Amino acid sequence: MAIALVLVPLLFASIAFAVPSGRWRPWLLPVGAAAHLALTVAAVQAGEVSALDGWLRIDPLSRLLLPLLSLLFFVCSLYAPGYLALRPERKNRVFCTALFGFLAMMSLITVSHHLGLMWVALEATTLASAPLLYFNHNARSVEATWKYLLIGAVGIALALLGSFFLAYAALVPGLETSLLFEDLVRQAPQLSRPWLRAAFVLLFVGYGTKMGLAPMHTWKPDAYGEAPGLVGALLAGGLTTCAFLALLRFYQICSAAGEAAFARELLVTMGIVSMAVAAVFMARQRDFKRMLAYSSVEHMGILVLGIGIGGAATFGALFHVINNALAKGVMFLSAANIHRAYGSKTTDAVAGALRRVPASGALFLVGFFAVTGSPPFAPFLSEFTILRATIDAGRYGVAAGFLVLLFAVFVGMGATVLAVVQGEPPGDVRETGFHDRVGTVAPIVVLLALVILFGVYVPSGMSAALWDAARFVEARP
Amino acid sequence: MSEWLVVAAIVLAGASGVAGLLGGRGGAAGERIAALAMFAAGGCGLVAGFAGLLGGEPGLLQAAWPVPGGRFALQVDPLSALFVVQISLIAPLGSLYGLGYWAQRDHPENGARLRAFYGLVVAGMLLLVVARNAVLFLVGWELMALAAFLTITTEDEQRAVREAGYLYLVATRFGTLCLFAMFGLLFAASGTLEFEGWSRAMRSPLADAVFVLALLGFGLKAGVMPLHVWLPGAHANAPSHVSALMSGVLIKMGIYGLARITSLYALPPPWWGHALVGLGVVSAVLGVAFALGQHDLKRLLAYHSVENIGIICIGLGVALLGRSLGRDDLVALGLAGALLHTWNHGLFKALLFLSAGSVLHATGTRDLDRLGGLSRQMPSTALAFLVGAVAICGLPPLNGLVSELLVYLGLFRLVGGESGRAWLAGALAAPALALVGALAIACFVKAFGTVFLGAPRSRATVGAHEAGASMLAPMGVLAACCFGIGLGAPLVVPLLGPAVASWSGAPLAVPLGQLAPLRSVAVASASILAACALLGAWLAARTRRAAGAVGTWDCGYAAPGPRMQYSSSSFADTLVRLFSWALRPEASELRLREAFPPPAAFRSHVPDTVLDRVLLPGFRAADRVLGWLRLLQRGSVHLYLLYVVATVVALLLWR
Amino acid sequence: MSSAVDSLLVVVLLLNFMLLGTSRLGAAINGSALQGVILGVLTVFVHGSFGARPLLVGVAAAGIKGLLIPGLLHRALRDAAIRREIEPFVGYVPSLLLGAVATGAALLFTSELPLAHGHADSLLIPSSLATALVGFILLTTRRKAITQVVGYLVLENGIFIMGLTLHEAMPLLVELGVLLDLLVAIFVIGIVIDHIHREFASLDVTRLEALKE
Amino acid sequence: MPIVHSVIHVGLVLVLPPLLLGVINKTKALFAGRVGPPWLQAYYDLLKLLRKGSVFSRTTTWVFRAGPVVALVTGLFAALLLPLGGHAAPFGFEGDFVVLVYALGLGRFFTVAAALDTGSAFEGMGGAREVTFSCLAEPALFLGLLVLARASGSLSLGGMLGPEVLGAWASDGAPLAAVLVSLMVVLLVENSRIPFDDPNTHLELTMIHEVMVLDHGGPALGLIHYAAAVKLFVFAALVVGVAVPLGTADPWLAWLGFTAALLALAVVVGVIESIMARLRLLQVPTLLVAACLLSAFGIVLLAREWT
Repeated sequence: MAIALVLVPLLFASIAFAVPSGRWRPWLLPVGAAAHLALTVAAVQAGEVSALDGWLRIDPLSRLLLPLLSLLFFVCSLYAPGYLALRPERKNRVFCTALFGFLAMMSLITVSHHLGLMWVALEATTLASAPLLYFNHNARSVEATWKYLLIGAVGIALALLGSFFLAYAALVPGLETSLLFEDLVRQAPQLSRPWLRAAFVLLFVGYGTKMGLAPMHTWKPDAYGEAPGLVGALLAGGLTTCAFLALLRFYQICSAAGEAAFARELLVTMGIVSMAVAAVFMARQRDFKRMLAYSSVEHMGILVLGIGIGGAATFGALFHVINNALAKGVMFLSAANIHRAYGSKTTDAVAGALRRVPASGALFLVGFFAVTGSPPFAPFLSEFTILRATIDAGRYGVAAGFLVLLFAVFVGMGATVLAVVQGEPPGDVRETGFHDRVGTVAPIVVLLALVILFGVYVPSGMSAALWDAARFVEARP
Repeated sequence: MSEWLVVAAIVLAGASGVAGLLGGRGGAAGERIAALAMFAAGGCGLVAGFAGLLGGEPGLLQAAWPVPGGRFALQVDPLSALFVVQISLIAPLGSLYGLGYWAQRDHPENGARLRAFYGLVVAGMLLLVVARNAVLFLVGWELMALAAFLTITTEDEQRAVREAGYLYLVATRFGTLCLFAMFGLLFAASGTLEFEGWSRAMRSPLADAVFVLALLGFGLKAGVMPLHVWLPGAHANAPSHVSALMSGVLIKMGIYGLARITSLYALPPPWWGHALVGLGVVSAVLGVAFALGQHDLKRLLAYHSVENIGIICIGLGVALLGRSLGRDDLVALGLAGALLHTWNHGLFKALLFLSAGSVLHATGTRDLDRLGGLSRQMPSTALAFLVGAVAICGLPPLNGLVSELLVYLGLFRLVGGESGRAWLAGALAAPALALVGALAIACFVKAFGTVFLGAPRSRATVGAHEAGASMLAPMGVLAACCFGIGLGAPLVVPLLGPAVASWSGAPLAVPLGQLAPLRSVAVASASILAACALLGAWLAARTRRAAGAVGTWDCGYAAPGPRMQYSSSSFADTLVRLFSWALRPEASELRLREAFPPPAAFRSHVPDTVLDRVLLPGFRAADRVLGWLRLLQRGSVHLYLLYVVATVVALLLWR
Repeated sequence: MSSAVDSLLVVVLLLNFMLLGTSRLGAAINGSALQGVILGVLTVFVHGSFGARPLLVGVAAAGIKGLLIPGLLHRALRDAAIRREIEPFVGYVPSLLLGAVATGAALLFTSELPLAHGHADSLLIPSSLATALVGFILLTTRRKAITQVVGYLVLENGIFIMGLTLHEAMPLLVELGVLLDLLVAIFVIGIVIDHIHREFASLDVTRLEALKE
Repeated sequence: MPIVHSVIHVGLVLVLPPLLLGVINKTKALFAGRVGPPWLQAYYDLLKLLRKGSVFSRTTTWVFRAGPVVALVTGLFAALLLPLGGHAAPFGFEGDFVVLVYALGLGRFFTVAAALDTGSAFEGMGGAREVTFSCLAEPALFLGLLVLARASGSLSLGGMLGPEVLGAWASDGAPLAAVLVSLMVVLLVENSRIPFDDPNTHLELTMIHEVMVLDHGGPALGLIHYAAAVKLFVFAALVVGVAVPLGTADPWLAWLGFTAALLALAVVVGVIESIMARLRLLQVPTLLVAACLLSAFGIVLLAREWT
């Protein structure tokens, strides 16, 4: 079952590569995504199953994140045909193939329990997303892709070095080294402390780079700024979630080895640093796609902070992974529509989106309220849970910092979003002939409906999965 | 039973606008459905509210709500019922007013949207007032805040509206974050997010922090002086019936919040009472001082909301002092004064905003210096504004006097009976309240005089016509309510008894009737009214055969022009100069150097000191500092790689 | 056996300094290729026995790092038609000094850490860290895109050395996965370099600074 | 018996006020060495005005007619709240001082509104000044009332100006003296007497009260003059209540004593008007603030013994 999750998208990738006509290929995406979604639902129902002698296993964490990734990809794939139809001048053969490859690797990451294999999958996602970023084929997207590749590759290399450090930490006391997650967690208490801590630092920086945590976030604004909205949604919702999952794995090993205090201190500090950097770069930001990238940096900071606080905050952080992915999806896709409608991304040329493209403008504004954690929406619940746990843990300084930075981000982001959404469309904007179509708006409405649903009613199945995952992350097996 | 009615009201109010959205652009039907639905919601709310006020033990409607930390718990206890009544009275009137003021045919593109969000604001308020769980409260709170933002920015093609909207949104978010922290602290202190679970929490050392955060969060929504920055802009730029709803009811949610949180404390430390009274005095005095300097009618009314909130805070402060000094009479008088003033202010401020709205609707301008002599073209609006003005200054026949009298009695009893430092608050607050009363009279005579009396100062008032029936009816109802409370004080004030009892936790030792001279005030108001009517009739009869229409004598001055009349800035000039230490008025200097000076114009303007002198420069300075930090992202790949390596090295060394 | 390993590792360290010192791109590519081949040989030596697994990994590593990747880079170099690295940020002599400091730091770092019984005196761990640090220096100081790729390769080689000590932890499939990833990475980077060349008519990375705050 | 006293109270309120004006003018005339208008001149003016016809400007509305009416009604109502000569006020209750001040406020609101209604620059000027100075006078009045309330321990005017004041003079005379002076200043400001405003000047730029009623004529002007007199009576009764706390030994003697004290106060006002010149308008606020500080000082003195 787990293997099928990886092979089916690869199969679709090859079909997509083979299909000659550019007009029909995009429709493969929804079909492949639907198949993957069905597989996921079946895999999650099947419960604790493992394959390839323990290498692939569906544990509580993957049971939580796999449906999220698959659902996000499915909605984005519904958006893709409408979007690609608007861009007939761009060839989409490599684009569709890379998308399916991206989905395959993401599935592999969530189910792989062998940390080396997980590393290979993550490296593959970086390579698969390179052509996605380069879809616009202009000077700026080349630069964005180059930076993304180089920083990503260096980050991933560090992660590999970290994995080797971890394996070596088992070698020092003479244990039988293995990168299998279960073995590592079993051997955790005997691992040599210095190597383990060095390993965690390297892994944190490595996978932190892929997540886009500050100060390793520098590639994010360029990459998300220049990529099409669809790719931005997938990267911000999917890839960061996988990198966060990888980080969670190593956090589990660290806490199993009794080094939780060190890991938590590191996570909380870097969480606050990321939120601060996001707040700084969000103020007076004129490009609304780069603004979304910084918002993603901020939310990664919140996730890491949540894990660092522990207890109910872990539950909050895991819930926030879901909310963040969905809310980011809404923002990126509506931003893409607005970008198409105005042909520009900066607030100098873009204004009055509510009048020009009413549906996308409204979704963009409501998405902004959701992303910044306003109550009727889901991100509020997770952020409030994290805040509650932080204060309950007596860390008033961190809680105060958390709130001040949330406010700073809101001020910065609000200025940009309101400039885009409100007012009159500038007179000289050239007529790009783009207006809201069902194909480009319905998927966003689906995502937003989910964000509102989870804000008002958390289905019992999901909250059970969340509690299992939280206990799994916290528990000492 | 009343809980179900409130739920019905919430659903009806929330859904009232949706009908309008479906009704399509020209949908006049949508308009009427929305108004009808709002009236139905108001009806349910009124029944539930009065049931809650008069009824005995409030029931608790609760259901599981599968949200982390959330529980669907509603209760209409007397304190909430009081606010439910206020919301359910003013919201329908506002929506009825909207039919005429913001008709769908005049505003096809944003009419339906405004009604939809107007309904959501009302729904949000109703929800937060009866919520008994922190998460539910916050959902209601933010629903109200965001929907209010979307109503304020209805006409977002104008730059001023956008700026006011953004300022409001940022200020509301700051308040909401303070509430997040407050509820977090309450959860940490008591382990639960349920309101009734918190009374145990109050002995913990966090109580002071909770109070400060409550003051910040709720004070900001109420518009207490240093946190009032968003209020003038938002009220001036919103459509008038939205401003009426906001200043009449929305800012009272802050007062409800303060009352609810302070009611959790059995023995609050005295500095809380002093802080609230101090803030109240500052808000009242500076609020009315700023109002005096305004040229824009709706900004003037907005600053008056700050002043009245100050009076309410003084009342609440007296109640808190009463509780910490163990004086039940102070608690009763202070709180009854505050809560009654909340009702009264809701009524006469909504009346004033609605009449200002009809002036704006008729003349198209809010600038006092271009209006004048409107009472001839708009007699009913002029009368409504006059009733509102007399009520807001707390003058006898109307309701303002009753609530201010209760607060005065609280203050005088504080000074009279107390030794120790507590009397200081009373000794400072009573004269300040008197000063505020006099300044309010000055400000509203100016407003009433420059808009409705004298000769028209510009051509703006030429085409002015009286407002339609749908706009006058709500004003009539509100004016009647003002008279009702003013003359019927002995019937209305005892209604507050249960609310005061539920706030202080113990039943009232001395009923409100004995504590405050309600019957005498009613008799006094009635007698003044009757005497004026009699003497007026006599004078009218006596001067019926007045000589023909003649120009104003004006000491025989040959050709007085309308521009020579006292304008809003000249009328308040001495007072503005008296308060110039706080107001910092700006005026264009007139330097006449040469013999025949060229024509010059004089313009004076009173900026909002807190906003324009403190916050904006502060944000600009912070922005400059951030400017340099932004250099970190200079675009070179090498630099970025260096960051990664530096982080690794730093973390390894830090280990 | 360990003496042969140490001597090969010394050659690797020397190659590091050669890479830091050279200004000709062709020499840099060949240097990294040589380093790759040595690593392939090292895989067999470190394992001690000529079993099927180390032999296969060794040959694959040598093949990919020694032949395929340098071939790609030379083709990219030929299209871009540039020969020499213009003045890097730090200059050649300071780069060498930095390389020396890096190697010293690696030695110091490993001496501080408790080593497994077999590696107490061997050069394996310090040389892997040193090579990784040299890779970083190349990445952060050179202007040409191709030199940065060489820097990345050296970094990978350093990590590969570290991988040699953990033959049980890294099953064959994962080992090959890592090498395959490296190959695809360089392939994709090659395409991007080609597009950079077409877009900017030069491979000077400092030209790529349009995206900034 | 109290019914008789209430009747006398109402009688005094209706009849006595114009006489005060007569006494003041007679005193000023005496000082200036002229004969001056007869004692009852104010009554004659009133009767003359009530019989005359009236002229109303085009720009005025019903508010113009309502001004004098409300001013008179509120003045009379305020007078009913005050205890005269130790007798209980016909309509006293706890907190009646607030209703008194705000009733006078209502009168002021409509007088100024009527002034603005004419649309002339001079009336506007008068209105602005009237409102400004009353803003400073009211806090002084309230501080005074605070001291009285604290000294007499009662919250109703009946208690504050009643017999307890006699005891209060003994125990804390200084604060009461300070309050008396500040109440005197408030009386002079509110009734536009010399140091603050000249009642019978003809230069519009210097007037406050007179300029507000420029355009009134006939019966309306009559009502205004009568209302001004009643207002003077109210403030005088307040000052007398504090200055001369009459015991209630013999009610009739109390009434006589009160009337005498009232007339004596009128003479004092006349003397002040004769020996002082009108202050520059910008000086008035400073003097009023001084009055406020005086009564505040009274409170501090009172507070000395309980803290």
